[in-house]
Amino acid sequence: MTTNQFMFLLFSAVIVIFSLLTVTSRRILRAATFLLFVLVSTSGMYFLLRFNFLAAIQLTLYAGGIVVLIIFSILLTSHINEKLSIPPLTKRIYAAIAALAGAILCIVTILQTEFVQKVFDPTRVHIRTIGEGMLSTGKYGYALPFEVISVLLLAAMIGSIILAKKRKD
Amino acid sequence: MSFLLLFIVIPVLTVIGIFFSKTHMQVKWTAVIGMSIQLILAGVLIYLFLAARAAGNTAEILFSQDMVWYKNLNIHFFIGVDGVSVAMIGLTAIVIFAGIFASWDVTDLPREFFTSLILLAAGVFGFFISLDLFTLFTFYEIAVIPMYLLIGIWGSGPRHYSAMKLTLMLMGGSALIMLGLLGLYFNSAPGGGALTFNLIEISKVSIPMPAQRFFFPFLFIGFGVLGALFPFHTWSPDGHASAPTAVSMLHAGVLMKLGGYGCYRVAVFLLPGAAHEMAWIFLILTTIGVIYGAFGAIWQKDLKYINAYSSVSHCALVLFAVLMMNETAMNGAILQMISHGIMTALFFALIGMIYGRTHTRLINEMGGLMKVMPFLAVAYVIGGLASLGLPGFSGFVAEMTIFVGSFQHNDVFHRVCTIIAASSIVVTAVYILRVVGILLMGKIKNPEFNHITDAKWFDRMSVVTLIIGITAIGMAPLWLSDMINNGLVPVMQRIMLAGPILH
Amino acid sequence: MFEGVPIHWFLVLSTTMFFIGIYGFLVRKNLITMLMSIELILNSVCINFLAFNKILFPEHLEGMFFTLFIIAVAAAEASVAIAIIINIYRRLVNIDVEKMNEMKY
Amino acid sequence: MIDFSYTIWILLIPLIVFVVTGLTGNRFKPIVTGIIGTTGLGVVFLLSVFTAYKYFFVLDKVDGAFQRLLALNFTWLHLTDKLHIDIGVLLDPISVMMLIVISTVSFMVHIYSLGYMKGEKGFARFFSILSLFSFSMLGLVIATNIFQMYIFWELVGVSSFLLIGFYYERDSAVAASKKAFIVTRFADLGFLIGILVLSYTTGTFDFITLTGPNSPAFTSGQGIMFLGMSTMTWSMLFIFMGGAGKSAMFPLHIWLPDAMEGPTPVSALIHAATMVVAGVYLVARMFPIFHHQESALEIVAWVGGFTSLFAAVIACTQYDIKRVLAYSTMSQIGMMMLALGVSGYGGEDGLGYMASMFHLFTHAFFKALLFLGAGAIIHAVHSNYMNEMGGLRKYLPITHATFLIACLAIAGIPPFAGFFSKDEILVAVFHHNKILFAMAYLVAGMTAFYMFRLYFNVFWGKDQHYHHTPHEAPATMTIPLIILAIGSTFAGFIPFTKLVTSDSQPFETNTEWGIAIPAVFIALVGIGIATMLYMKKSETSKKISIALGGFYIAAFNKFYIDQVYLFITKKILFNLVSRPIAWFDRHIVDGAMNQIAFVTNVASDKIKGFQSGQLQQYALAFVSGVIGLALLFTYLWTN
Repeated sequence: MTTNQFMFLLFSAVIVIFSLLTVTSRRILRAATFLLFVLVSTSGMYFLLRFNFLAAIQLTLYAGGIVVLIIFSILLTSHINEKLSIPPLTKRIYAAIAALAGAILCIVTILQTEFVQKVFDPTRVHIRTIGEGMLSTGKYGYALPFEVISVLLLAAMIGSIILAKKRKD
Repeated sequence: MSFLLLFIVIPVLTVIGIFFSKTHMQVKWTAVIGMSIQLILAGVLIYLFLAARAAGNTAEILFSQDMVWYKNLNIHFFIGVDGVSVAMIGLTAIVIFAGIFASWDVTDLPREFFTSLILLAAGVFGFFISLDLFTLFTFYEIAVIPMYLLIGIWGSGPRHYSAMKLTLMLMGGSALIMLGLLGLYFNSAPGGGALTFNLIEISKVSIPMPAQRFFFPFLFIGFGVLGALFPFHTWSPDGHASAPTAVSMLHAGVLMKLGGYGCYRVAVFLLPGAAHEMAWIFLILTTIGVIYGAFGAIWQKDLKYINAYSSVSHCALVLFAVLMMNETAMNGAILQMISHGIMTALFFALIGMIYGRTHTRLINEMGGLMKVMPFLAVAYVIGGLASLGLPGFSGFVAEMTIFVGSFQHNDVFHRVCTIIAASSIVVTAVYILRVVGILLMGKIKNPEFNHITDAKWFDRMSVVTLIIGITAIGMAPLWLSDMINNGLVPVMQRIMLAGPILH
Repeated sequence: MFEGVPIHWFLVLSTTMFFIGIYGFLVRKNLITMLMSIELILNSVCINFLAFNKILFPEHLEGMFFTLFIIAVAAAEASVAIAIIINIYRRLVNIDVEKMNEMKY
Repeated sequence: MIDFSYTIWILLIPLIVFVVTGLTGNRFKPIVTGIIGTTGLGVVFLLSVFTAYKYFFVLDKVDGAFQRLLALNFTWLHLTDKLHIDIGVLLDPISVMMLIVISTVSFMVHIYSLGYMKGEKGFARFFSILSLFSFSMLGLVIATNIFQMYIFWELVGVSSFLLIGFYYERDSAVAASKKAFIVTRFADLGFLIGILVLSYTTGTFDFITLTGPNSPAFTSGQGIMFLGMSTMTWSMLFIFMGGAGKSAMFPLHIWLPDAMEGPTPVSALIHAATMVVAGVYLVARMFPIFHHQESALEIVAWVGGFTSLFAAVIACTQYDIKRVLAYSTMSQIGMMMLALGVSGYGGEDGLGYMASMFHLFTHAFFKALLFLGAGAIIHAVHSNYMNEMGGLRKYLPITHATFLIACLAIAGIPPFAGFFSKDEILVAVFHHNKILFAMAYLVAGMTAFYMFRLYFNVFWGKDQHYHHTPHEAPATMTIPLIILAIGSTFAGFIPFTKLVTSDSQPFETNTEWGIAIPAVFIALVGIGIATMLYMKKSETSKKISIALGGFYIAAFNKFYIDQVYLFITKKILFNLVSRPIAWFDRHIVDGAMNQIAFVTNVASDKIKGFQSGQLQQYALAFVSGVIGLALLFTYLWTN
C-alpha cells in the first residue's frame, strides 16, 4: 500500500464516517463540528491531488468561514442543549432507499466504466497560472465567470444584509 | 380594404369609446351608437350584396380580403361573405342592438358589462365573416370566453356553477373543434403542396375518406355542443337561467347559431363524404333532441328553463335540417337559425323584463299579467305564436322549408324522422300555450303585481326591433330565402358531388 | 493512475458522500442541518471535478476553476440561506421545514 | 275576360283594419275601432257580392262550366325546384260561394257585436281580432294552393284561439282556448303531413293542377304503401285529419263545445258558420282527388255520419243553450261531410257534393241566426242555462220570431232553407248506402227534437225569477237577426245545382218526394215530441231520462270523450312522457355531466395532496425521479 493509498483511505474513512454523523447527529452543534471534520478531510483530498491553492481556500473559506457562519446561526436559532427530534421512520426509510438506490446505481455505473487515465502529473498548480486563467479572455480563460461570480457575491452580500436586517415595523 | 373589416373595427372602437366614457349614461349611449352603426352597416351590407348579385356578380364570395397572418403555417386573415353569412350578420346586428337596450338597467360595473357584451358580438361578427379556419376558430373563442365573465359576474341564481358548466362544456367542444380543424389542415393537400386553412380551398380538394370519417364526428359534435346537440345540451338550461337578460339573448340568439353555422360551414361542407355516411347517427340524435326538448319544456316551471328547452328543440331542428343535406332543408336550417335567433332573443328580453318587475320567474307565482302589462304580454303572445310556427312569423317559414326539404328524401328512415320532428309543432303549442295561459291570462295571483308598470321606452325599443324582425321575415320571406339559397348553391353542388344523389 | 489510487476510488467516495448528503437533506427537519447536507453535496462534487481534472485531463484546469467557482457560489448561497433562515426564525420562532408549507395547494 | 285582380282587396281590407286597430289599440275610443272594423267588413261584403255577381252572371262559361281562374298569383317562397308557395286569389264556384257566406255572416256579426259587446273592456281588441279572423278566413277560401290554405288555416286557428280566450281572466275560457288550439293543431299536423306526402308525390301545391282533369294526383302515388292503402289515399286521409280537426269531427270534436266560452258573436261567426266548415270546404276543394281514392272518401262518409248522430244524441241532453247549439253544429257539419263522402263526381253523380255545399250555405245563415239569437237571450237573462229560462217570448218578440224561423229551418220544414239542402243530402245518401241513410234520417228527426226542446224551454213555459225584467236587445243586434232570418227563409230557393257543382257543370234535379215527405214527417214527429214534453214544464222528460239510465248519463257526460283525452294528455303525455323526460334530463343527462365534473374534482382533490408544501417530499420525488430516469436511460432503454 502506497502512502497515497493510505492517505486516501484515511481521508475517505474520515469523510464517510463524519458525513454520516453529520446527517444523523441529534445535537446540532455537534453536527456542525462533524461537518468541519469532513471539510478539513476534503481539503486533505485536495492536497493529495496537488491542488494546494484550492485546499487552502477550502480550509479558510469553508472550514473557517462557512462553518463559523453556520455555528453562529445555530447559536442564534437553537438552544444549546436542544436535541433534534428523530425523524419519522417512514421518512428515514424512504430517504434511505432513495439514497441507497442512487448510490448503488452510480457506483455500479462507475465501476463498469473504463476511464482513460493519464500519467499523474505531480506538479502543483502555480498561483500565477490560476491568476492568468482568471483574467484571460481566450480559450480556457475565465474572465467572464470570474466577473459574474464577483457580482453574485456582491449581490449575495447585499441580499443577506437586507434579508437579515430587522424590519422597523 | 374590405368593407367587412368594419364589422370588427366598429365593435373595437366602441369598446375603446366605452373605456373612455365617464358616466353610466355615456357608457350606454356609446354602446347604443356603436351597435346602431353596426345595424346600419348590416343593412348596407345586405343592400350591397343584393345589388352586387343583381348586377350579375356571380362570384361565390363577395367583399373578400386575404391577408397573410402567419406565413410559416400558411395562416391567412381571409374574410368574405356569401348569402348565408350576410343573413347571419343581419341576425347578429339585430340581436345585439336589441340586447343593448334590454340591458339598459344594468347598474353593476356597466363599463365592464358592455365591454364584454360588445367583445362577444365582435367575436360573432368575426366568426361569420371569416373564411379561414384559423381566423374562424380565433373569433369563435373570442365569442365564447366573455360568456364566462358575463354570467359569472352579472348572472343570478347559481351563477358560478352555471358559468363554469357552460364554459367548460363549450371549451370541451372547442377542443374537439380544434382537433377537427387541425385534421382538416393536415389533410388539406392530399396530393402534396402547401397545407392551408383556407375554407374555400379545402372545399375544393377531396379529403381522403378515412380522414373524413375520423374527423367528422369531432367537428360535428364540437360545433354541436354549442348548437345544443342532444346529449350535450345541458349547459343550455342552467346557463340561460343564470345569465343576465342581454346575455341570454345573445347567447341563445346568436352564439348557439355559431354551432349550427359551424356544422354547416365546416363539418358538412368540408367533409361531405363522411357527412353522408354518418348523417343517420346524428339524425337520430337531433330527432330525439327536437322532441325531447319540447317535452322537456312542458314540465318546467321557470320561464327561462322553458325557453331554454324550447331552444334545445328548435336548435336541434337546425342541425336536423343541416343533416338532411339538400338545398331546401339547408335553406330551412339557415332560416330557422335566423328565425329562432330573433324569436328567442325576444323571449329572453321579455322574460328579463317580466322578472325585473315581478322578481320571480316561476310561472305558478304569476298570473293575469296581461292586465297590468299589456304591451309586454302582447309581445309575449306574439313571441309565443312565432315560436309555435304561426304563419306570418318567421318560425313558420323556417319550419315549413325544413319539413318540405326533409321530405324530399324518399326512404322510410328520413320520412319517419321528419314526421317525428314535425310532430314537435304540436308539443310546442302545448308548452307555449301553457305558459301563456298561466302567466298572462287568468287572475292576478299576487296583489303586489297590481302596481307593476308596463314597458319603458328602452324595453319597447328592444322588443319592437325584434318583433319587426320576426314579422318582416314571416310576411315576406322570399328575398331572404333567395339570398340564402344563392349562397347555398355552390355549397350544395360540392356536397352533392360527394354523396348519393338524393332526389 | 496516480500511484495506486485509480479514479474509481475518488468517484465512489464522492458518490457516497453525495448520497449521504441527499439522505441528510431528505430526513433532517432543521433548516440549518439541511444546509449542512447541501454543503456535503457540494463538496462531493468538488472532489469529483478535481479528480477528473487531475487524473483524466491534466492538460487544462477546467475542473479546478469550476471547483473554485463552486466554493464561491457555496459561500454566497450559505450567507443568503442563513439570512433567510434567521428571517424565518424571527417570524415563526422555529426553523422546522415541515412547518413551512404555505405553498401547498 | 273580366279583370278580377281587385279581389285582393277583399283580403287586404280586413288585414289593414287589423293592423291599424291593433296598433292604435286603446288610443281611439272603443266605438271608433268598432266602426272602422264594421265599415271595413261592409266594404268586403259589397265586394264579395259584386264578385259573385260578376262571376256567376257576367263571366262567360267555358264548355258550359264555370271557369276556375286565378285572379292574382305571386310567389311567396321558393322551396324546391318544383315546389313553391304562392299567395293569390282563386275564383271558382265554391270559393265565390264561401266569400258570400263569410262576408255576410261576418258583416252581420260585426254589426251585432257593436251592440252586444258594448261596454266590454276589450272592445277594441275584440274588433281587431275579428278583422284578423275575417282576413284569415277569406284568405283560406280563396287560396290558390294547398299551402296557402294551410297558412291561413293556421291563422284562422290562432284568431279562434284569441277570441275564445277573449275573457282571459276566466280560467275556463283560457282552458277552452288552449284546448281548441292544441286539438286543432294536432289535427293540423296531420294536414301538414298530408301536404308533404301529396306535394312530394305530385310535385305541386297548386289546386288548379291538382284537381284539374289531368291531375298528377290521379296517376302518381297509386301503389300500395302501407296497410293496404296507396300513398295518395294516405295523403288524403292525413289531409282529412286536418279537416276533421277544424270541423270538429269525431274524435277531434272535443274542443268545439268548450269553445263556447268565447263571446257569443264569436261562436256565431267562427264556431258555427265559417271556420268550422273549413274542413268541409277543404274536402270539397280536394274532392276530385278524394273521389279517386274511394277508401278515403268512404272514411269521410262514415266519420261524418257517425259524428252527426253522436252529436245529435248529446245535443238532446245538454242544458247550456250554447252547448246545444255547438253539438247541433257538429251534427250538421257531420251531415255535410257525409254528403261529400257519398258523392260521385260530375253531373248528377255529384249531387252529394252540391248538397253539401248547399247545406253549408244555408246552415251558415240559420246557425249564425241561432247563435246570435242565443246571444240576445243571454244578453237579456245573463245565463246560459235553459232551465233558468222560460216564457221569454213575451219579452223578446223579435228574437223569438227569428229564433223560431231558424229552428224551423234547421229542422227541415218547408219552405225554410234547411229543408231543401237537407233533402238533397238525404237523397244523395239514400242512393249510396242504406245504413248511412238510416243514420242521417234519424239525425234529421233528432235535430228537430232538440232544437224545439231548446225553443220551448226558453220561450215557453213559466217565467223564472230574473234579476231584472228581460228586455229586447238594441237595434244593432236585432237588425242582423232579421236579415239573417230573411236569409234562412229564402236561401233554399237559390238554384244551387246551376251554380255550385262538383265539376262546375250545371245540372237539373227534381225534388224526390219519396224521400222529402218522410223527412218532413220525422221532423214533425221530433217537433211533436218536443212540444209534448217541453211546451209546458212537465216531469215526463225527467222520467224518460231516468228510464234511459246509463245511456242518458253517458250522453249527458258527452260519452266521456273529454275524460279519455284528459287521461291521455294529463296522465300519459304529461306524467308518463314529459315528466320522466324532465327528470331524465336533470338527473341522467345533466347528472352525467355533473358526474364528470365531480370525478374530476375528486381526482384533483386526491392529486393535490402531492403538492403538500413539504420541501422534503418534493426533494424525495425529485431524487427518485432522477434516479428513475437515470436507471431508464443507462440500463433499460439503451440503443
